[in-house]
Amino acid sequence: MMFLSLLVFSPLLGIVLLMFVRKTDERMIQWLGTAATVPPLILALFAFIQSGRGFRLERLDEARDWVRLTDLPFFTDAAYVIRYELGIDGLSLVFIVLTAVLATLAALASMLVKTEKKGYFLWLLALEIGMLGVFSAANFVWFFLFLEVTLVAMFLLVGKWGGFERERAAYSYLLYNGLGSALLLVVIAVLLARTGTANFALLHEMLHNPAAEGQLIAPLTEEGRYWLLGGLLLAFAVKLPAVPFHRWLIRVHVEAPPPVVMLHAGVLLKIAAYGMIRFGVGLFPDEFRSFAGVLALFGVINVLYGALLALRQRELKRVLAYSSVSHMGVVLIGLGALNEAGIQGAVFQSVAHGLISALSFLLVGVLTHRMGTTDINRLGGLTKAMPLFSGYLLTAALALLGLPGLAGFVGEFTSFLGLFQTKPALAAVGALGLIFAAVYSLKAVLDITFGRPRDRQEAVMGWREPQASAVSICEPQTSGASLGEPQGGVVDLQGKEAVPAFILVALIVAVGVYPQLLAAPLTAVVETMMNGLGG
Amino acid sequence: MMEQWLESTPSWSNIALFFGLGALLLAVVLAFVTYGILAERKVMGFMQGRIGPNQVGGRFGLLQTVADVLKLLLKEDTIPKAADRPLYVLAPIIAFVPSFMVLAVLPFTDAFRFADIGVGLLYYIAVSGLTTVGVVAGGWASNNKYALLGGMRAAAQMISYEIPLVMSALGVVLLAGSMNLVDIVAAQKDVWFIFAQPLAFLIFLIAAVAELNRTPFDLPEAESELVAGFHVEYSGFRWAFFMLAEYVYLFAMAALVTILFLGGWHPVAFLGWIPGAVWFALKFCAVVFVLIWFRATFPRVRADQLMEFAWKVLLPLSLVNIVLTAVVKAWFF
Amino acid sequence: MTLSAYLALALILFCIGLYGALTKRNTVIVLICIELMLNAVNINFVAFAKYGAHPSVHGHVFALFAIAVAAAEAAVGLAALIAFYRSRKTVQVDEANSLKH
Amino acid sequence: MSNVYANSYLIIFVFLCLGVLLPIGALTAGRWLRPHVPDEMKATTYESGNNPFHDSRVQFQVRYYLFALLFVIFDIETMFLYPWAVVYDQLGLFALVEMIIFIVLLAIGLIYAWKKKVLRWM
Amino acid sequence: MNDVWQSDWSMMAPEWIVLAAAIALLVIDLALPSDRSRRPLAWGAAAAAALAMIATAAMIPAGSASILHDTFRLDAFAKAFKLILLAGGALALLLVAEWAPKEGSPHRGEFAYMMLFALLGAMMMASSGDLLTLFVSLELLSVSSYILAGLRKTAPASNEAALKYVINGGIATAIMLFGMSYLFGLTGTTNLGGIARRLQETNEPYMLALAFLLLLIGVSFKLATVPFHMWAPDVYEGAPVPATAFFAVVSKTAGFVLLLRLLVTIFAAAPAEGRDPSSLLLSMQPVITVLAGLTMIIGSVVALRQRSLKRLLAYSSIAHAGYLLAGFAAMSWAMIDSLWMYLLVYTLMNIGAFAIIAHIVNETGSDDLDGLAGLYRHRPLLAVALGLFLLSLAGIPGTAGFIAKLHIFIGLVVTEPGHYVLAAVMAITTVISYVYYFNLIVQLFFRPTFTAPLGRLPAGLSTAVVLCALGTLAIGWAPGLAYDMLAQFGHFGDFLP
Repeated sequence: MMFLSLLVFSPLLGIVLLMFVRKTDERMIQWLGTAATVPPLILALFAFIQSGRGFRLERLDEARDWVRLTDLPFFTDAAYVIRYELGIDGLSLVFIVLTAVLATLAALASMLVKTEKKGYFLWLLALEIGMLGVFSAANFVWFFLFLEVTLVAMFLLVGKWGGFERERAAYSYLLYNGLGSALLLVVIAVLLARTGTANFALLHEMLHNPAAEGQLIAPLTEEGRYWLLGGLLLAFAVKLPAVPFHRWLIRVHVEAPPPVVMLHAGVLLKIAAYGMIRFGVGLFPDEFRSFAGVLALFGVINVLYGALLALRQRELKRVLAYSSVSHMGVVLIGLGALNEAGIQGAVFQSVAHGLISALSFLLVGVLTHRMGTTDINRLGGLTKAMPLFSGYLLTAALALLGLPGLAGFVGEFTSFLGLFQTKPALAAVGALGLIFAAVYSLKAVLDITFGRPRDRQEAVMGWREPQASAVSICEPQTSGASLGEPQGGVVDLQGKEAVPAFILVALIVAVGVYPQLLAAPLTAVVETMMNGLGG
Repeated sequence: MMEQWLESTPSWSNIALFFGLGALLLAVVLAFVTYGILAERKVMGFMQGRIGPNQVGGRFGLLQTVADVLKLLLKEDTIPKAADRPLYVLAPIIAFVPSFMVLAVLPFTDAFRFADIGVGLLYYIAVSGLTTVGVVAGGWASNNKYALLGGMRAAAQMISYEIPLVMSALGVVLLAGSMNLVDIVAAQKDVWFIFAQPLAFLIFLIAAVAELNRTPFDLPEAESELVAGFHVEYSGFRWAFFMLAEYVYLFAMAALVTILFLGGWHPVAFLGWIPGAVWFALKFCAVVFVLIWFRATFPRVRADQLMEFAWKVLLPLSLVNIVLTAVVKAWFF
Repeated sequence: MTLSAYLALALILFCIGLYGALTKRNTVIVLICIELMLNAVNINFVAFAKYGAHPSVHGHVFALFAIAVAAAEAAVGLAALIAFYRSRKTVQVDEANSLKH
Repeated sequence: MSNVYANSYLIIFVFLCLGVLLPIGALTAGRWLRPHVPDEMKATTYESGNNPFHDSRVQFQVRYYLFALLFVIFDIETMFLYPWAVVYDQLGLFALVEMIIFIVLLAIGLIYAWKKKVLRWM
Repeated sequence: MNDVWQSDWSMMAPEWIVLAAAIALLVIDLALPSDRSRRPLAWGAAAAAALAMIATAAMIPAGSASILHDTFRLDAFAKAFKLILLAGGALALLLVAEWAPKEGSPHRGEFAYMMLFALLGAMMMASSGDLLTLFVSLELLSVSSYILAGLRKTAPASNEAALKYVINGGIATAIMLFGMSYLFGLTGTTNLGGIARRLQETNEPYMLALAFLLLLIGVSFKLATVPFHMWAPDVYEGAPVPATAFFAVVSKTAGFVLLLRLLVTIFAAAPAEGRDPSSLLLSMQPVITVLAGLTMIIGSVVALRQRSLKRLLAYSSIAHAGYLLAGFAAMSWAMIDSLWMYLLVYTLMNIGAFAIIAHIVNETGSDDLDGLAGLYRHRPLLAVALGLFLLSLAGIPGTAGFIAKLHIFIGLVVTEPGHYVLAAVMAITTVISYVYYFNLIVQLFFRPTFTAPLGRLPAGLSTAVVLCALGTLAIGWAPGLAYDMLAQFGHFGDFLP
């Protein structure tokens, strides 16, 4: 059964084909690059549907020998064998589908990227492989391996195709996430060294089955487990990001090209949530309990901090960036609640925020393209010129603030519900953030859509998009467009752009109206985890 | 006699004794130098069809050298202002001391000898090499262009010819199986090494002449080119010590050639009733004569010829000699 | 007694050499100091070979090899120094500073 | 036997002392006997009657150093040959082969220097 | 002496091949007229190294044995590390073949065979069972290396590099030799195994500790680790690029060979002051740990400021030496395995990087960072290859560097108690190293180009680059290839005599 490998590595086909396309043939590149994201989408949807019809996902597991670190006689046969292992459950499947969907949409939205398109799509596809792999891995080493693929791909995507301060953002991303990864690697190495395996299931067995504990290569003390979990949580907190570590996120959101941010905000941030649930709750349930309070506290801080700062921003990307911080706080809150509702809420929130931020940044991309700026001060009254766009933007804002019936609501509601059950006081404080969310999202969006343009002249004349000017150093300008008028003038969403936006809105509504869509595959997983937690 | 003393426990009386004997040898050597110089002048005079010294000390000028030495003793001692004073003063001593020290290991007869060390030959070579330092130091300390050039030339020459010298002596060591000079002489009881090692002997002799800075290899002191070489600035007794060192080396080298190749004190064939000391003296005188002869007959070589001869002819030849000797010894003995 | 005297001598020589090698500016002196250190090593080897707890001829052999290697190193060192002098007209170590950042 | 050893080196030491004493004695004696009339001109460096110019410690031709290097190398090589020669009788054929290899390597070194024109004096 | 004749000389086949090739090349170089190209000589030398590698590989199945009174050992360790040394040497020789400095390359013949001599020294070191052979072969390597560093006779930088190398190397040699003399004094033998055995009976802990530290300092020179790392950047920058590659790879490998052979063999069982821990080596573990940590930190932090590519790689190699030393400091069962793995990988990725840098230096005459700018635009394949090597050096998964680093990591935390601090330092310095490696990647892919486009990669360099890139990728994605080979060495069970 090669299904999962096929799923993860199918974009590779696109990469190979792209290599043979001439650099200048941008239409072909766009077409091929987008097409390459379709096979994983089909496969992911297929798996999703099948699992909804009762297909047992364990049957998709794959394993083959990869590295045999040692065959010293005093170790058991399976010790220190790192295998290539893929395997999914409901939790991963949700994220895989999210990834596949957003990847395709991002590829569609990438038509606005004009420079070095070939390289861009190569790395975009590599990023997709990495993300799919992260969620499909059933082995810690391979999880890490795919995680680092996304690191490199993101670095290049941000650093090369980003805005004016793109390299700074890329380095910022690299350093923070590198440190997180390094910490993660230490934890992985310790686990691998002490247990002799990196497979999730085996690890779980080793750590929890008293009988299997005898097979440990070296003992894992109680204290040691706390350190391991602490390391894990810290590593993922950097990648989430929790508040003291959030600066890289702001930079990346602001500087990265919008389609890449779709994937970044949509999927990459969620890897941290996934990791916390999968490894934190999954492997160290008992120890996790004592960290729950801290997590919840950080969650609340995130929510409030992000929301308050978002209030003060006058730049749409920055508003969205801080709102991401705020929303990832909700994920932490859900985890900190440490009950079924909380964890389910965390996952919901992850998916919902993935869809919403993807929509927002899709629109940001269009906005940048049309107006050359995302500065709220310079924009206003777009409803007249771009009614469709304004509608979508408003929908995104409403989803963002958690309007019932849209996806955001389900996640936030369940998460807070979970926390109210365990730590009502914290939850009450955190809920303030939801109110702020309403304020900042509406304020920003309404200013853009209905508000009076503050500096109309400049807005229309289009002040030069920094991205274009920065690129022009490397590439002789092919058209004079970016020097004068904003490209395309003030035109509403067009067919090709409206399709992804429409799909996203549809999904947001679908999840909001029919949460069972997500809850169904999750339930079993979450229940298993709750059993691990002992209730 | 010497053997008993050597085997007695070291003590102060031993030191005194050795001191006395050493002083005796010193006297002998000084006497040799005195009359060696005279002999050289006489022989060269003879070869050039003139008389040589014949005024001071009778018809043969027997006191000529003594007078020369006295003159040197009374000469004013000048040290150039530009010179490096301590080194300038030290240089002649550095040059002289090793020349005398090497005598300690040379066995003149089986009775008349001094130190008996296993690495005698190596000791000779090592200590004699130190003189180069004195020569270079003298040339450098004088701060004079001629002197420096002479000193450098001397150093280059001495180190270049030391290699073939050492390598040719290796043939002798191979045959004798020892570096102890007494053993080497003993090994020549039947066959002198000049016959067993003719090639080595030739190389050794040539290299020895060069080491002694004598014609035809006297470039460091070539009067016509360098005024007087490394000791231009020296006068009086300081200069005398450079000269003394040179002639003591003449003594030592002649003795070494005798020991290594001419069978030391061993007699010729049936003439065993003549004492070893006489034999040694005879061979020694013969070597000294040959060296004087060289001086009278050979023209001086050019600097480039000198150096290239050492490295391109003597060195390969001595390597060949070593291999040949070793192979022959492995095959036939 | 004898042994420790030799060892002390060697140690002192070694330290002098090390001090000189690390502090002197003139490369020739530095090279000589290195030779000094190597000679201290030879004293050690020969002393141990003669008076050590387990006397053995290996010490002499080692000393011989050390001498040879020291010679080779000195030869290469001088060659490097000459080449350096030709291009920079100095033999001071601290003037060998063109390779800094 | 060890007495012979010690006495031999004692003798060498004595010779060293004698060798040092003689020049010191002779030079001291000379100091009493010889005249001492210092003069500015006497203390100048001799340059065949010309006034000395420049410092004489000039940079030397590199070939001097090259020969010095060659000397160091070959002199050390002989150091290996001597012990070998002394015990050659006891070692037999193997030592011969080994030493021939050694000498051939040495010869290659010499040929190398020759070919690279190191041995050219002028 | 009969046993000398009857020794199994075929065990030295790789050494014979290298020696014979070196001498043959020397003679050929002398005989060839001076206007003939010396390029084939370097190719020949590379072929000889490859041949010796085959010979070594052919001997893998044989058990361990020793000849010449245990001065020459052929155990799994020797074979394994000789393979790496020979691979590194052969690849570096490919660089030599294409060496084309601005002033012309009059000494390419010398370059080839001096490198072979150095390689021979390194190989002998891997096989040494005796202090004497260890020392002599180390010096063969060192002295040849000094010459290699100074081969650009008319370039002041090269002269300076050679001079610094000689001085520092000489001091280190003397220090190490001083330590060896104490070892000899304590035991009266120079055989490594013999020393180890006799040391168990000695009761001179201070002298022994002194000897250990002296040896460690001496070895740290070869490794270019703290406290003896300062020579490396200057020498790496000044030396010709192929020589730099050789130092960075072969010399470093040889240094670790020395470290293991010398310190582990001798001190693993040597008594220490006090009975706990029982072995001197273990009681010195904190010292080594601190040195490893400092090396990693200094190497990676100082590398951040470099503009010269060679200098940057020099500091990076210091950092890598720190990682390796950390693997050594762990002293786990995985120690030799992980060092072997790391060195193998390190050889591939480093030579690959140096090959491309060699091309840039050949073409532009400078090794400034700017030379990389916009390489992707006119030589995309080259840029991608260099990017791959840099990612591997940074230890990004998917490349060989990750696997090797992971192995060392595991070694660090597998012991009880684990070296968590060292592991953390290693992790953090790795992240710091991301900055300068990615800085190069930024230059490669993001920056506009200022220089004239580079010419095509010559045959030797492209061979090296292709081989290294394939190796880096293959080990990155299918580490089993390398681990299968490693398994043949039986985890170096016969390492201790």
